[in-house]
Amino acid sequence: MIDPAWVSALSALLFVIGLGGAFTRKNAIIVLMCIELMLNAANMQFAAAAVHHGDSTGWIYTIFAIAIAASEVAIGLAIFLAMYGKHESISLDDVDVLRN
Amino acid sequence: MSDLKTVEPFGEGFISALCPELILFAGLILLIVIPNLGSGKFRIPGTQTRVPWLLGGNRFKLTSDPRLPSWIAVLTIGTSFVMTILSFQDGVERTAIVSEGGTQILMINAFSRVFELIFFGALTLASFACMNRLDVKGIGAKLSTEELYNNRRQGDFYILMITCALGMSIVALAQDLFVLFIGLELASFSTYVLVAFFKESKSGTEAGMKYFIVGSVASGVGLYGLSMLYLWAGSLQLDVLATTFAQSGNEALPMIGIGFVLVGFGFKVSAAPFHFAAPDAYSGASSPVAGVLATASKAMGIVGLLRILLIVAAPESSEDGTVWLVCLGLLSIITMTWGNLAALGSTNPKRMLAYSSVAHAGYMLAAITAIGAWNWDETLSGDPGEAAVVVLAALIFHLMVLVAFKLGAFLVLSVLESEGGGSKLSSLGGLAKREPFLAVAMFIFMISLAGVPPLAGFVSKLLVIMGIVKVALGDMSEALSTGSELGLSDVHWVWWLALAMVINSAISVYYYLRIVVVMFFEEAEEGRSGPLPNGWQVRFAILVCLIATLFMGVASEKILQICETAAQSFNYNWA
Amino acid sequence: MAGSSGSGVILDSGMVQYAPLIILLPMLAFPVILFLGKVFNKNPFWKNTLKEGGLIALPVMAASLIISLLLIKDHLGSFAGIKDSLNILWVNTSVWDGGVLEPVTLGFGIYVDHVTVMLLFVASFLCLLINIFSVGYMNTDPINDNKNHRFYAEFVLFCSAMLGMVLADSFLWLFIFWEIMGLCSYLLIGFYYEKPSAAYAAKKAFLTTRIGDVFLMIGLVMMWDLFGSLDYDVVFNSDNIAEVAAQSSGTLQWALGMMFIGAVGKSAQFPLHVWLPDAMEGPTPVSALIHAATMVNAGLYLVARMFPFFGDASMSGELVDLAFIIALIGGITAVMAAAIAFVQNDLKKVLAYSTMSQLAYIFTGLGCAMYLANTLDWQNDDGAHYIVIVAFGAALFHLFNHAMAKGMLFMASGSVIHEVHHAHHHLHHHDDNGDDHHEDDFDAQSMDNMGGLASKMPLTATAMLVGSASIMGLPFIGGFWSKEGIIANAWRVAQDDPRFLIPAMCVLIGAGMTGFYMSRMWLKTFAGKPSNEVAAHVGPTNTWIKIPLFTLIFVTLSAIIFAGMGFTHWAPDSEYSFMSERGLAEGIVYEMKHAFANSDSFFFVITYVAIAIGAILGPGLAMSLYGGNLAEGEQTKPWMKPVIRLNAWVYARFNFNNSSIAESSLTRALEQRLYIDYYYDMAMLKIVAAFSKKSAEADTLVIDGTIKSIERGSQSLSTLVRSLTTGSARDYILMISVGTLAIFFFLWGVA
Amino acid sequence: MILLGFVSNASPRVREGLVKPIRMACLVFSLLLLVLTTGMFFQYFGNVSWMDIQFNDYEYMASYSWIDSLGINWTVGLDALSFPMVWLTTFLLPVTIIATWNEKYGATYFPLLLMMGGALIGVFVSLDLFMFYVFWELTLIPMFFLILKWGGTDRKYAAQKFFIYTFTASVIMLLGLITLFFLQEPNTLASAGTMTGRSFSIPELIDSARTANVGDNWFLGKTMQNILFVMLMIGFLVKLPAVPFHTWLPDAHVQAPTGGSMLLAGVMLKMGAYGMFRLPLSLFPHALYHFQLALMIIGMVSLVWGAIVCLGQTNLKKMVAYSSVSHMGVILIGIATMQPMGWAAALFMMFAHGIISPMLFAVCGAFKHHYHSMEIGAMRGMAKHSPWLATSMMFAWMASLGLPLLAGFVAELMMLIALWHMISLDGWSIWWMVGPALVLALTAAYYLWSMQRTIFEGGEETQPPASMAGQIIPDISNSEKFAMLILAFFTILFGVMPWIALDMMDDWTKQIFEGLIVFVGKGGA
Repeated sequence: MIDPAWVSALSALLFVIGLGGAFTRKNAIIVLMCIELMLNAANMQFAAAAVHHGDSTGWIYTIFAIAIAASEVAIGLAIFLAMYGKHESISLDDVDVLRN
Repeated sequence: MSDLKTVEPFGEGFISALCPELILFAGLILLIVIPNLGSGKFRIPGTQTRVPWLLGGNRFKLTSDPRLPSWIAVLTIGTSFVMTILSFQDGVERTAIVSEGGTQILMINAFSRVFELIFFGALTLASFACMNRLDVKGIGAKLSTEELYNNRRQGDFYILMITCALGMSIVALAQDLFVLFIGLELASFSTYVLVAFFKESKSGTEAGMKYFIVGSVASGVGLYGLSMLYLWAGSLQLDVLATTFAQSGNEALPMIGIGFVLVGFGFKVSAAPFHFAAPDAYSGASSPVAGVLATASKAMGIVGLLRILLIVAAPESSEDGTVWLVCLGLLSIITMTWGNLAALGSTNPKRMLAYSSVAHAGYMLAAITAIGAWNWDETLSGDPGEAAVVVLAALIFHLMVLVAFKLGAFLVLSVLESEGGGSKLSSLGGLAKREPFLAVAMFIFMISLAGVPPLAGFVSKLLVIMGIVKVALGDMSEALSTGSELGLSDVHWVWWLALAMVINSAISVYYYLRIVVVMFFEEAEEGRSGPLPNGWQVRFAILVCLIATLFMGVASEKILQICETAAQSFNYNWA
Repeated sequence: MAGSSGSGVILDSGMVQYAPLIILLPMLAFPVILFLGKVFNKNPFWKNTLKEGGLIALPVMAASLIISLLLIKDHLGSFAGIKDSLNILWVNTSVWDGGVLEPVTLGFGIYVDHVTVMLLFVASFLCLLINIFSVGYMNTDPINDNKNHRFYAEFVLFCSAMLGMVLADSFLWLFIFWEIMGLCSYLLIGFYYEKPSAAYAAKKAFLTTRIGDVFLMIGLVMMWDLFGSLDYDVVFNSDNIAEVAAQSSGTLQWALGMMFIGAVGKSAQFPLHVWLPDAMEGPTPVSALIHAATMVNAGLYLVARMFPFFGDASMSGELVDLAFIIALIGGITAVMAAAIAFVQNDLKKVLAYSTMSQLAYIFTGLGCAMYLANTLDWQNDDGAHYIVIVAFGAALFHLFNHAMAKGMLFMASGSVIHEVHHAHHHLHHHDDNGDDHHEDDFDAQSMDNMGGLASKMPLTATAMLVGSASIMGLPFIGGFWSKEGIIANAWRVAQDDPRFLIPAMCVLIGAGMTGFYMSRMWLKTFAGKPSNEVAAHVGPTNTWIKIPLFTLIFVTLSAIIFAGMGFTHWAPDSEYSFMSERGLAEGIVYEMKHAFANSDSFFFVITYVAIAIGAILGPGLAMSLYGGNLAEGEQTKPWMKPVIRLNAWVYARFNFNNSSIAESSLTRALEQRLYIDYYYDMAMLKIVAAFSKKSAEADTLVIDGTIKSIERGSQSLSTLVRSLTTGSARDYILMISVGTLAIFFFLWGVA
Repeated sequence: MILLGFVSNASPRVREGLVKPIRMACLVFSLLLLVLTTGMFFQYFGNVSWMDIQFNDYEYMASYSWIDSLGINWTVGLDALSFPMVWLTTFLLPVTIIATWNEKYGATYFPLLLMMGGALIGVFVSLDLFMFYVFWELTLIPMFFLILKWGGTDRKYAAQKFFIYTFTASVIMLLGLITLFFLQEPNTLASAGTMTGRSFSIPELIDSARTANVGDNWFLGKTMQNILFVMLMIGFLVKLPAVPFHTWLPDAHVQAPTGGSMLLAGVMLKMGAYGMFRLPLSLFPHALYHFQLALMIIGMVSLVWGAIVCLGQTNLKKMVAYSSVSHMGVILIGIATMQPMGWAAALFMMFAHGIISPMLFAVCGAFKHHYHSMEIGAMRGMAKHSPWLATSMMFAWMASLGLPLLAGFVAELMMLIALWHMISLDGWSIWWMVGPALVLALTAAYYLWSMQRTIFEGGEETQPPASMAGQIIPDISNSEKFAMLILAFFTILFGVMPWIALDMMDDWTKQIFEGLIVFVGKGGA
């Protein structure tokens, strides 16, 4: 079995990629995907920790977190759709009516 | 430590213990069902027999009333509010909802109940005010009032309000950080949608998008922090975490984990530099929703911060002061100064209120910093709990009264918004002539926000400053009374937070007064001189806020006692 | 609460309990006249019968005079001074004296001694006479119609203040009434407020005296600190003076010096003299009363009040410098004012400079007396005692003589101006209603427009003649007696202290100059031929004006009687009684002998030199330049004929062309008042006003500017901060990441 | 009676179209208050001897608990320090109402004045720090509106500046108060709060300070005294206002309506001085000595700078405003002399200036009203067509420049005596005397200068400003006349018989001086 530490390391990597992606990419969908990456990083960490501690709640946390991520995507996509309808763009940089 | 009553889910006493939350749940169901009641018939498959099952079809007259969902929501949240108040009647019974294994999931005590009061109060008022607020004209679509009323989204809006309330109350009750997180996400998702609710407008969708995407990043960071904590402690139970932290809290893992969680909550309370989406969201969202964000949602973030900082990373568990103290102190100063400075030049009243809300977050962070600083010097060992209770009570009181005048201010703006204004300072012009009641109310809210006595805002700010000063001075008074010579260098540095606070309040007066000046002494904009849109509900809500602002300023004694009880029940080591 | 205690009334004299009435009556008349005047303005009864308040003021002043006279009667005998007959606690507080809290009281009371009595008589007597004069002068000039209530109200207020100042029992109350006099002077100079020159003069008068008053106030404060009180009782107490002398006689000298500056301002001495000539913008009765006879004497009175300090044995020799300064200022002013008077053509201005000059004489006299008192062991040595008392007395006597004579001169000049004005009006405006007085450039005060009036206005001319003679110090008349004393004493002191040679020379030369300009004035006005048509049509004056002139001629002429009665010995609050023990006739003889046949050859010479300069050289020169015979057919009173004839003779025989002198730069400088006013004005404008303008700008730009720039700074900071909210969600996420990283590294470092 | 503050706050608020009854009601109400306080002076209500009030003792004291957990009580009382100020406030209220009888929007204006008066009385009667602060800030609100609604052209700026400036200073003062609050020994004072263990009660604080200031011991220690002193003084100095914190005042005054100016100058500025006496002076004797020089310098600078700037003004009201700055310098110097006499002088100055300055501003207001301009020299020969206004102006000006037998003189004289006494006693340089001396002359200069160009001159053709060419210029209205007469009467009354008010002030300053300095047993620290 893989040492949970490696999983943690991977999740840290994922998290950094996610966070980095979130503020470097313009496309809202890709940013959403990066956020999903961050959530998944957390999920992996939970899973690894559950294994590490031999504690089943970690798995429950993971499942819940996946559910949260799923609803987040749903809401996100809905909002993006609405936004596209009005702004005709899903580039984060183009949408800046509200500022200052 | 008073008696702790434990209740298992759906066990004995469950319903009475979680009465307000269950009411909310029931209300949620009703809200989904009732507006859909109609002449709908169900065709039994294979036959032509249609059994009326009352769902769908042509709605009944009553159920098609566009105001029905709001009434249901108001009644639901209002009832929860009343039930919460009632639970204070003979002191809140301390009740824990435990899992089968005996781990505490939710905890009902004065602290959580007081926060529920804040949430429910804000949401009730907001829902009530929205009752005749949704008929927005001019924002994007050219929908008539009737069309809007018939819009099914009426129901959706209030469903989101109730889920928001539900999520928030879970945050207040949670004893497990993950449960807290789930509640937080529930409430957050609701608010994301509420912010973006006016998808017919550019700004509505944009605000929703920004709030959503930035919020998601923040909660992603927070969740990752939680996972780190879990990795370190093997549990996210608050008490377990606290015990573990006391043993090995100085390691990198829990530190960084806590730091990341801080980011998640920091976004909710809109602390700098996590506040950026807030002004956009506030100005894009409808005013009552913005009001909810500025009050209830902020209070929710504060609960999270309190839990994580004061229970988990409790100062009493570390040896010489708290590690996050400097960090939070800096954050608080940056936040309050940033907020005030930004508000100074803002010409959009909603953005201005948003920035002012950022500044208020700074004040609250300062208060939390003060609590963390209580045992800074071992030579002056006072009674730390006493000081902490004072600050915490002040903080709770502050959040409470904030509902009155911050939400009130947003509601006044919402009336203007109904005629398409509210996003420019000049649209407030001539308000005193158009509707003196609103102008006077707004004036009271503004000077209360600025902290002018004898209004609630003054008392709350005073209390926070008092708390900070008390902590900063420790028990210097004792040393002084024995004749020792102490100077400013003997005062803990959190005292300077108090100074920053008062100076910031002084700055803030400038922009609050500007609104007053515009309302009273500038002419109305072109085409805005007529009477304002009708709607007694929103005015009633404003009136309630107004009375609360005045009442909690002049006669704060009773409420202060409640806050004190709540503060004491937050951590039983202090009582 | 009301912590006043009216107790402590010591009744040494039956009259003194009524003394406050002397002050109170006119003070109460002030609002009465003002309000009645306001209400009944233009009412015929008020205007014609009550003379717009003049006939309310008159009985009040008469009552004051009567009470004063009764009070004086009680004190004519040997010293029966009443100190603190009444005590009202005015301010009641305490000071920390480095260990104990000492109670402090500032109270009001009445203090009467010979100096008081002398000045009280002068003040109340002249107030009444000038009141009578005013009725004749003010109410007959249409320009004053419907305004006279203001005049009379301010007039009585002034009288009240003057009498109060004289009667007050402490330097504090002296100062208080002193200031109120200043106010009245201000108001009355500005009576014709529409004239910018009057407004300017009023302001100048108040400001200039105010500068002196500031020093006076500081002097008072210093003195208070030394004695813990300002009551005459306390500060004149020999023991107290000795105590102060032991500690800090230098401070006392400074305090007295400061107070002297106040006196300089009030009595219009160099360098604070500039206001007095301008003050002639006021109505002539005002000039007569305030700026010649009474208020300007306040400074002298103040200095005279300092006598006990100089005279106290414990201060012996300590205050010599101050005495010198007093004498010096007097000497300088005497010559300077006289020189300026040479070239004045305005009748009243000549008199104003004459006033300045004569007051300067008195200052010199006082300074010398102070010097003598301070150096001689006069309290034990009888000879020295006599010298000191007479020196002091001479100065006070000159004050008396000058007040009477100058009051008369001003009234007479007023009557001249009045009639010239009327004549002018009659000649030039007989066809319109007579309201417009300012339309043409005719100056009724200019001597160039007069001449030969001796025949037209005999009484006035007589009064003028007597007054001038008194001021000039013609032998046997009025001021002669006192002036000789002053000159003699100046030289006596100069023998002792060579520094005093300067004032001594000054007063001697000044005597001659006085002779010149006074003669010039009289001659230009009354002798010679009328200089124009107007002067030829001047008529005699009215009865109201005649009464005071007549009275004063007698008072002035009877100076010899006062001298004979021992006025000079009595006035300095000595133990001498008013009627000298020698009796009147013997006294007069004694005075004569003393003056003209002094046993001391030095003083014998000085006397005759002074007479030669003042009574022969000065007038002689004037006669050779001005005047001449009256116009054909004009007759004058017999007693003036010799003067006119003498003048005609001298004028015919010795007339010379003085144009080279008249056009010299010195004359121009004198015409410009030695440029002193000019430089003062420049200093005000260029330095004070400019500096204050700059300060006002600095206040707006720097102090308020700091506030404003803070405001602007925070606004621009706000813009900066808000510009960070770019509107792009990416940047927001970036900021969150930055924050996260910051926290990450911070906590990483901590852990 | 003690709930004066409350009562007048509850006075009728906005009623459109009911100007006359409201105006009358306000007048009657304020007159009632005046009768009440005057009655108190003459001891009609209870047996009060204003002369025998011991240090830290109060008459008509009443206390009700307000917020127990914090130790906040509704405590009010009067002593010889506060009573004259309360009387002054109640006196000025009806006078102001009368003087501005025809102000527009009367239905809101007069109640606002009353509210202002209520708040001011509240400041003076409070014996609880919290209450004191509440009323302190409460005074801002009516004044803010008075300036905003009835002010001049630049009123928005002025009102905001006024509000923010003084608010900033007072929040710093508030922090000082709170710090002081928590430096008390916990649970020692009778009215300590249940939650905080400390009390806001001023009498109890002063008592404990007095007990603690013994020998070498100082209440809270020297350093803390100094720190707190500075923090409190910031609030008071700005309110006073002292140079360099004075720039809000000219703006506020120039823009404020007459009634607002009258109350602002008459009473509101005195709040600063009152606060100094009530708190820092009573609590921190060491700091007082420590900062004596600083106070003296600030006082001198205010005095001289105010006067110099006055001379450079061309706006009548601005000049009067700066003269207030100058006069407030007198108060500071009086305090800095550390002499009971100097303190009494400062108290009397507060009182006298409180009568004189409303008259100054009433004159300014009438001037503005008549000539639509405040420029000195825009209008000359006023005496000709407006003799009442001219007389009032001259009287007020003379009173303000310290003419003897008018109220201001007594204070100035006492201040000078005390100052010189201090100079010679403590060996200060005599150059300190130059400032007041200079100002005595400068004050005369600027007042006379302005009179020369307004009342006097004009000649045959009195010059109304160009904007008023051809109009007949009326004299001041009867109500204005009446108000001026009352003010003038009291100026004379307190000038001739200063003891009416001065005796109790003297008594009080002696008490406080004994209580603080003599009790400690030394003259300095």
